[in-house]
Amino acid sequence: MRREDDFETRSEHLKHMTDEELDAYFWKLAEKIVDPLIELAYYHTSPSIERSVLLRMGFSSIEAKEIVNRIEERGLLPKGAGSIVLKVAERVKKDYLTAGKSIANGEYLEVLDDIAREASKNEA
Amino acid sequence: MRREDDFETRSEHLKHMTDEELDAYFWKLAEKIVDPLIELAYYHTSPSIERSVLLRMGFSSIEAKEIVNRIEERGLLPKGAGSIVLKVAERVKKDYLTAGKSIANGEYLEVLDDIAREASKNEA
Amino acid sequence: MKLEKDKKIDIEEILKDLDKYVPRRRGWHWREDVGKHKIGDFEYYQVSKPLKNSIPLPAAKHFGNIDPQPDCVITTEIASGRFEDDIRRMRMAAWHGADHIMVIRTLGQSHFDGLIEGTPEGVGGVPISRKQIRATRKALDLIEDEVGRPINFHSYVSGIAGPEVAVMFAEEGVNGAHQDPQYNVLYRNINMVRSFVDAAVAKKIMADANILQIDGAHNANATAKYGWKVMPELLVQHAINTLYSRKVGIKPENIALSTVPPNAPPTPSIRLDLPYAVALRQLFKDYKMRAQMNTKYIEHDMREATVTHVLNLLISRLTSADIQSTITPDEGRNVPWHYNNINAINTAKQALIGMDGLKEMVKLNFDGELGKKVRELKMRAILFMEEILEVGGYFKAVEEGFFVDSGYYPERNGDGIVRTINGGIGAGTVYKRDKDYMAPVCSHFGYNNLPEGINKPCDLIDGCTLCKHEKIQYIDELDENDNVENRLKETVEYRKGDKIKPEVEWAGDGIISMNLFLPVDERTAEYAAIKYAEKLGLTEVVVLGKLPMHPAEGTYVEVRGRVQFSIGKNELEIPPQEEILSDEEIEEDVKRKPMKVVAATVGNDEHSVGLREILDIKHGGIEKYGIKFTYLGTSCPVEKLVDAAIEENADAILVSTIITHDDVHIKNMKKIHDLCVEKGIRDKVILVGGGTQITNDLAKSVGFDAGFGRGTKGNQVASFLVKKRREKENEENN
Amino acid sequence: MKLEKDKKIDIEEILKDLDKYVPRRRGWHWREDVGKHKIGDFEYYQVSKPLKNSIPLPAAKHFGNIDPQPDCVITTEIASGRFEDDIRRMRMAAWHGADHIMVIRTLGQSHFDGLIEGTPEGVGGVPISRKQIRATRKALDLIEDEVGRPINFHSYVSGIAGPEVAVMFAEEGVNGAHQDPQYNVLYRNINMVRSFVDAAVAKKIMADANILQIDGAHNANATAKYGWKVMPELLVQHAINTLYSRKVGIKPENIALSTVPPNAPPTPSIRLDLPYAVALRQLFKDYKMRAQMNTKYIEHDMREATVTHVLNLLISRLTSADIQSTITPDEGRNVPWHYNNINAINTAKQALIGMDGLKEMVKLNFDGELGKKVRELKMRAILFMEEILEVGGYFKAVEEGFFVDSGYYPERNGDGIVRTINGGIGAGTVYKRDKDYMAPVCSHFGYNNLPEGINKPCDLIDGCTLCKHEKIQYIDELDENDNVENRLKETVEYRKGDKIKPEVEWAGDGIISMNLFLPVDERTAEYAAIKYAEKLGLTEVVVLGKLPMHPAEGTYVEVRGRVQFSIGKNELEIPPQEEILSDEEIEEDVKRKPMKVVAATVGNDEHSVGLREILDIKHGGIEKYGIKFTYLGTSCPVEKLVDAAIEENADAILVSTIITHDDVHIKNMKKIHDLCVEKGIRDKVILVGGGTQITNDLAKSVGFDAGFGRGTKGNQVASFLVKKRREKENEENN
Ligand code: B12
Ligand code: B12
Ligand SMILES: Cc1ncc(COP(=O)(O)O)c(C=O)c1O
Ligand SMILES: Cc1ncc(COP(=O)(O)O)c(C=O)c1O
Repeated sequence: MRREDDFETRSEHLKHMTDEELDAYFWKLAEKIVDPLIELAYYHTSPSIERSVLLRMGFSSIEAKEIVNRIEERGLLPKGAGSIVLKVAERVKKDYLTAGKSIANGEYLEVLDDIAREASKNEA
Repeated sequence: MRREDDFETRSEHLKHMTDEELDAYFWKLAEKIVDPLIELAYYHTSPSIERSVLLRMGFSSIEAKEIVNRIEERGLLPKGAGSIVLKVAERVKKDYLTAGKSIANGEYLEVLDDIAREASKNEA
Repeated sequence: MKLEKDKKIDIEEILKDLDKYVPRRRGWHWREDVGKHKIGDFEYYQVSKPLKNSIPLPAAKHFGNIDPQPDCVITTEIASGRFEDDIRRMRMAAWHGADHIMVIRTLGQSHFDGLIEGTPEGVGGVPISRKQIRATRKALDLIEDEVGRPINFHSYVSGIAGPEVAVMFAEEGVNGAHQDPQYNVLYRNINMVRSFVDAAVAKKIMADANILQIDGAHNANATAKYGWKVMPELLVQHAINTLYSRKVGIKPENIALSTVPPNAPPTPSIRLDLPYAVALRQLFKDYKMRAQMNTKYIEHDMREATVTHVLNLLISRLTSADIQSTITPDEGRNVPWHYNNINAINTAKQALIGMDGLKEMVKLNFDGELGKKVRELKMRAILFMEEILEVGGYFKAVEEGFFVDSGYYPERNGDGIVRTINGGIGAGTVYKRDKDYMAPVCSHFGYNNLPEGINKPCDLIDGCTLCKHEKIQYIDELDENDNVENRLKETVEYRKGDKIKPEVEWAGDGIISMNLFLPVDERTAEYAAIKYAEKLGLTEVVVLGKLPMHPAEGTYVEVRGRVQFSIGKNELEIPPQEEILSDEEIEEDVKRKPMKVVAATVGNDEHSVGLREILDIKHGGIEKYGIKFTYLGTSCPVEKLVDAAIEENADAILVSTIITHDDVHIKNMKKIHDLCVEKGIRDKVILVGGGTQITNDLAKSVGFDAGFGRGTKGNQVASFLVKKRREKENEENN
Repeated sequence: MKLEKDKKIDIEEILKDLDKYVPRRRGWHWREDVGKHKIGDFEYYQVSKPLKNSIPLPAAKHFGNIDPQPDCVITTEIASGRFEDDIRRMRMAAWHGADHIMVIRTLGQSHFDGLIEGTPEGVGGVPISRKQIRATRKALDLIEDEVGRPINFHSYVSGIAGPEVAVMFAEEGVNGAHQDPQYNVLYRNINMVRSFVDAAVAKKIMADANILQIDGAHNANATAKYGWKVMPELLVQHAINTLYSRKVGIKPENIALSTVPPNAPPTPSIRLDLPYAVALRQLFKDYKMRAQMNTKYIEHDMREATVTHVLNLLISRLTSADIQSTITPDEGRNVPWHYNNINAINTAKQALIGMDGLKEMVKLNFDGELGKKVRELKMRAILFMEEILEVGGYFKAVEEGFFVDSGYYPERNGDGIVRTINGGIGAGTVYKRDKDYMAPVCSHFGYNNLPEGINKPCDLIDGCTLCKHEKIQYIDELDENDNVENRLKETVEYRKGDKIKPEVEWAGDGIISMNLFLPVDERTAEYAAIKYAEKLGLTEVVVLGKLPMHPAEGTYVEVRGRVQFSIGKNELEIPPQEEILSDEEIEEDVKRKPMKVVAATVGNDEHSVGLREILDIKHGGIEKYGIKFTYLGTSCPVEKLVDAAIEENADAILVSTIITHDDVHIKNMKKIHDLCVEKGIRDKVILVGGGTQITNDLAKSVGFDAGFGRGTKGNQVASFLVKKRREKENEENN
């Protein structure tokens, strides 16, 4: 889009404002722009976010990557990779670090599949 | 001479002055310092000054140097090198540039001596 | 491990036991305000705590070697591509006053979907890996102790792996980071939904780790065709990131704006930049300002870059700066070289200290143009946001190319950066969290369906790495060939051995530069300069910059090239540094047997200041020790000086000769020596020369006994005289 | 004679017929004020008439190559020792914006009792002789025409021959001069009575010739141990000379004060210098300010000198400056080199233009510290003068060592410069004028017993040289060996022949400098740097400066040395500059046969600005000529780019590669070439690379058809593409 500088006419409605009013209005608009973005972030996640959860849980970056890949493939990322790892651990009765490492190494994939199946059933 | 910074006490008499008064006083003092110097310059001359006169009369720097030396040796500088050259020219009936050049070359020294003798007679 | 001032930092030592290293502190550190404060003879208003060890500005020697440190944090950006070389550079930087070390990341890291591990070599920066960060933090911890001031370590939490990087930084004690989802969108073409979603988590982690967050708005200045036309948009970019961070939970004092004076001469830059800087500081008064210098207009010319830098620093002093970032003056021509980091730091230190307390004497004048422009900028930004909302919000605005358009908004030029909501790297990788979404860790942002009764999420896993450092997994190297150990082996002889080789980026790179004025036109000069460098034996010669002095009269050229050899320390004959006698010993000896010298500046040299410093008691000169002197004044004929020495039966002749044009200094010293020989006193009298260009070697080469250069002190000269006299006495006795 | 831009000034030609040369004008010239004024996109408040020919700042290329000239006159000081080399330097200086060329005099000239004639070589400056002045003025007259602005030529009317020098300057069209009797007294030990008496005549001659007179107070800053403590005295020195000049008859607008900000960082220099600058401008509001930069604290470090220079320029902009004098940043380390004159001029131009109109936005705040300090300085100066009068006037005060004492007056340290009324050079040579004293010339000061009826004194002699130029006597040379003709013969091959040799002072001097970072301590680095320079073949190697980066990690060293060879122009292979087709011709050809290119920044390179300038019609790119392009964005894999070229059947691939670290740019270009060969399209497709570090040679060396560097324009690329396509078509047809 191209447009000439129409500042003079376009800013008519701002000219009467005091400096304080201008500043306040600036922040009000900013808030209107930012609020929906925050809302979006609040309810969404991503592979990197989930890997960051796994890192915090004590997995290495290599493990985290593998684990998230397998969980994402099965559509389970919306549940949180951390919670899935804990679930698997519970089911296979291992501590979560061992369980997670195993997932990274390609084990317990069937457990993941189970969880995925149950989840889609729940949703339906 | 060594002295500690006694500005605070020493400047007592200036503190009540307005900015304008201070500035005016500054220039008044400057004038008191400069006036005697100007007076000195007004009534004195020097070899360089006299050479500068000769330069302005059309002599070369080499000629001017020689001429002033000869005039100074004879105590005639207080009369002005230019006026002496004119006097010599008059006496020897040459144009002053020719006369001056001759002085530079060591001619007409007797004429200079004459003028010097007359001058000292006059003074006495 | 502790650093010793006179020893190089031992990189191999740093790398040992890294798997066990725990950073000693977290979070950002501001310089300590010490209030109005006297340092040396001067009172300062805007300084911070002095350093324990530092290198002052060269001119400091005139002012008692003071090294006042400005109030604001000073940044240096380091990016050699090898962190092992960067560490040495950081140490140098800290000694000149930098306490914010920004490490630039390797070229493609923003697009790297995960963490990098090991220590591969970088391009345009270093790969930010845990090992690299940990080693660097460990080194910085040692350097902190050396300079006596906490050093902030900083890199970027951007790109497609932001949340992971944030975790690693929090774990490893990184103190500051750039984080701005808009950066990913505009300059890295990362999907915008992904960028914003990731950013919230990354910011939350930073918030809890007390990491200072800096935004990325400065990139628009560098990118835009007309840097100064994006000012309204910049206010908007700052607002979006700032408010986003705020809402995620970062404390206002940990949110910093990355702001650049958008202009440079030959524009009337201050009049354009100042209203912008003021508008920014008014609107964002609750936040911190990281003032960066303008980089857009840095060409090859270091002088030009320095002047613009100082004008940028003037803006900081006329408004405010919490962090003063420095960019190297060689930014426009290569990967910054070692010493140019230091140059930029010194420029900031020097100018900020020079302008200390400026605002006590100079006020912003809001009555005229300034006030008007400030309001106008704010209004333009407001209009920008109104239109964002009109088109349907941020994402829509990006799709419509609002950002980095080259028009002065509301003018629009239709050349903004366009990204689509479904486009870019990582598109389609964002998931809505399910009702039962759960993340059993601390510092997590967003919806988290934790079991009832759980207060601290990581109780579920018996502590997360942010609470229990020992849970962190350390990976050493993944690549057998491309790693620091291999690289270090190749340079060991330059770092620890006997070989000396010049460098500008990496140990042993062998690069030097040369400056030539060639009295020919620009094009000829360029080729002639390369030819000269090659004939002098340099390889890979590259022209760094050219400045036409006149289209026909000549051109100044800078070239760089690689030297093809190294030199061994044993090849150098370094005369041992004269050991200086104690004041008592000198006085003792002068009491034992009185000493007398004659002194003058010779020839037509009228420079007496240096010599008088050497002579006069008032200036700490040799008089202090009871040595008597006859000062023959300035422009003294050499004959007169030698005759005076004979007449006074002097022990020594002290000659000052400052002017060196056409080697008069050498010629005059030679004459004095020859005269002394001729007159038969050479054996009796000690000949000492001094002046800026005098060295001991030079003086000796013309028959003198000693020579003293720039910065000589009276005690050095007195000590030499006493020792030399003793020597002569001994000779006589034998 | 007229200068041609692309031809060197012909010194031999200048020297022809000098005996007949008459300067075309007399008197000083101020820059023309043009009021508020638009240049390019920007409005300026403090600029003067633009130049006809000039070289703008490097960054100007971003702003339409504008070269705004500040309002004030800009000085450069030139002092190579050979006026024939200085002339070339003056031409360079004028092209960068200097219009006040100060020529420094040779070392002993102040003590030379008379005029120097001929053209002997100088030391620390050139011997100021009529021939030298006339040749230089003649050259400057030509240079004036070339740049379209009058150039002020300036030297000193000091020393023991002041009145003579003044006459010669008036005769030869010198436009400005330093004249201050106090200078002779304090810094040249010339008898004080003689100095003041001479000065009156010298000043009177200057007054009538409309020569701008500058005082010598700045020397006290340079000389004093604590530059900043002499501020009260400086006000006094300025006042004495100013009032003396005024009383002799110089118009106030021709009286300028030579003033220097006395401080430099690391002191809080602005807060110390600003009150002084303000006090001065208040007291001397009727006079002109020649603001000189501080020289006292210039060490070897050019960066440091530049920063201080800019801070000094800030003082000028916060107060005022009629003349802005520049000192070269290498002042502290050698006789200033060619290009450093230009560097200093550019710093002044850049900073003054950058701070154009500063006072519209920033006001001095007299309420607090500033107002207080201004008053205090004035009072201290007043007290100084009170005490001068108390002790019996100026001469007595000098005898008592009032001047250049290192105390902050009224504090006194007892180390001032002492001269006696009967001492010094030329003592006893002053004569009281007799009653019949007479001088039959114009512009004479003082008692003059002219005959009655004479109005114009020189009527007595039918005109003096000031009225009748033809009466001036011209002396050519006095010394058979030491003269310009001989010197010129030695350098003719470098100036007019085929040989190219670097220089810094004199034609053919062969001096270059080198910059090295050595990872060792300062002392080792110094000797290692010398060794390196010697091993590279330089002789007479001298360390110019050292900057410790860290006591152990390394030292930056600059050395200079002499190259031992010269190169012939025929040794250089300079590829002919690509001739650019006209816009019409390009358009024509693209119409004849459509052209299509694919383009991207490759690898991980995100720098798109440059490429888009080459592509987009909005930025003057190739699109303008009808060339179609597919832009594949940033960080494009090379395979994708080549595949796109195949798919689109493109005529050319345009690659941008800005990052050069570890030669990625070279590697990526090579890959593209190889891929094209592999995929069988190399014959069909034209390969063009671009980026800051790309040269045509480099691109060709890796198999590309062309490479374009910094500052490329769309038309160059379009022209190349069209020509190359034609070439290919021709080849196919054969
Ligand atoms: C002050 C100064 C002046 C003053 C001198 C006043 C005075 N009474 O001394 C004035 C204004 C008169 C002046 C005049 C000129 N100067 Co001057 N001046 C300077 C300046 C700014 C500072 C010098 C100084 O005082 N430094 C401080 C002292 C403490 O340091 P120092 O001299 O190095 O002394 C130390 C050591 O060298 C050593 N040392 C020195 N002497 C001795 C002797 C002995 C026995 C020992 C043991 C040690 C020793 O110990 C000292 C203490 O640490 C320099 C530029 C600069 N920034 O360096 C130019 C400079 C020295 N001047 C220079 C020149 C050319 C001139 C002039 C011709 C004109 C001009 N360009 O200004 C005239 C000529 C004067 C003359 N006939 O000699 C040049 C010299 C270039 C060269 N290397 O050949 C310089 C470098 C400036 C330049 N680049 O043009 N100058
Ligand atoms: C703007 C900029 C950026 C922007 C780029 C935005 C964008 N969309 O382009 C941002 C902020 C994103 C950025 C990021 C980085 N940058 Co950057 N950046 C710059 C900067 C300041 C200016 C470059 C510029 O736009 N110049 C203006 C244009 C018009 O000039 P140009 O690029 O030379 O183009 C002209 C010619 O070269 C030629 N040309 C160019 N391409 C082509 C192609 C063809 C076919 C032809 C015919 C001609 C041609 O014609 C053009 C018009 O005249 C420079 C520093 C400087 N002052 O130069 C650093 C610089 C280029 N960046 C650099 C680096 C290292 C980086 C980073 C790694 C981090 C950092 N240090 O900042 C990241 C990495 C980005 C990446 N992955 O590539 C280095 C490169 C060092 C080197 N030589 O290896 C530089 C030199 C700064 C430095 N010293 O650190 N950067
Ligand atoms: C917010 C932000 N992130 C990252 C970077 C650098 O990014 P990268 O590591 O992608 O080169 C910058 C550069 O200034 C930035 O501002
Ligand atoms: C008034 C004055 N005269 C002369 C000079 C230079 O003098 P000289 O030619 O004696 O070196 C200066 C130097 O700044 C000066 O200020």
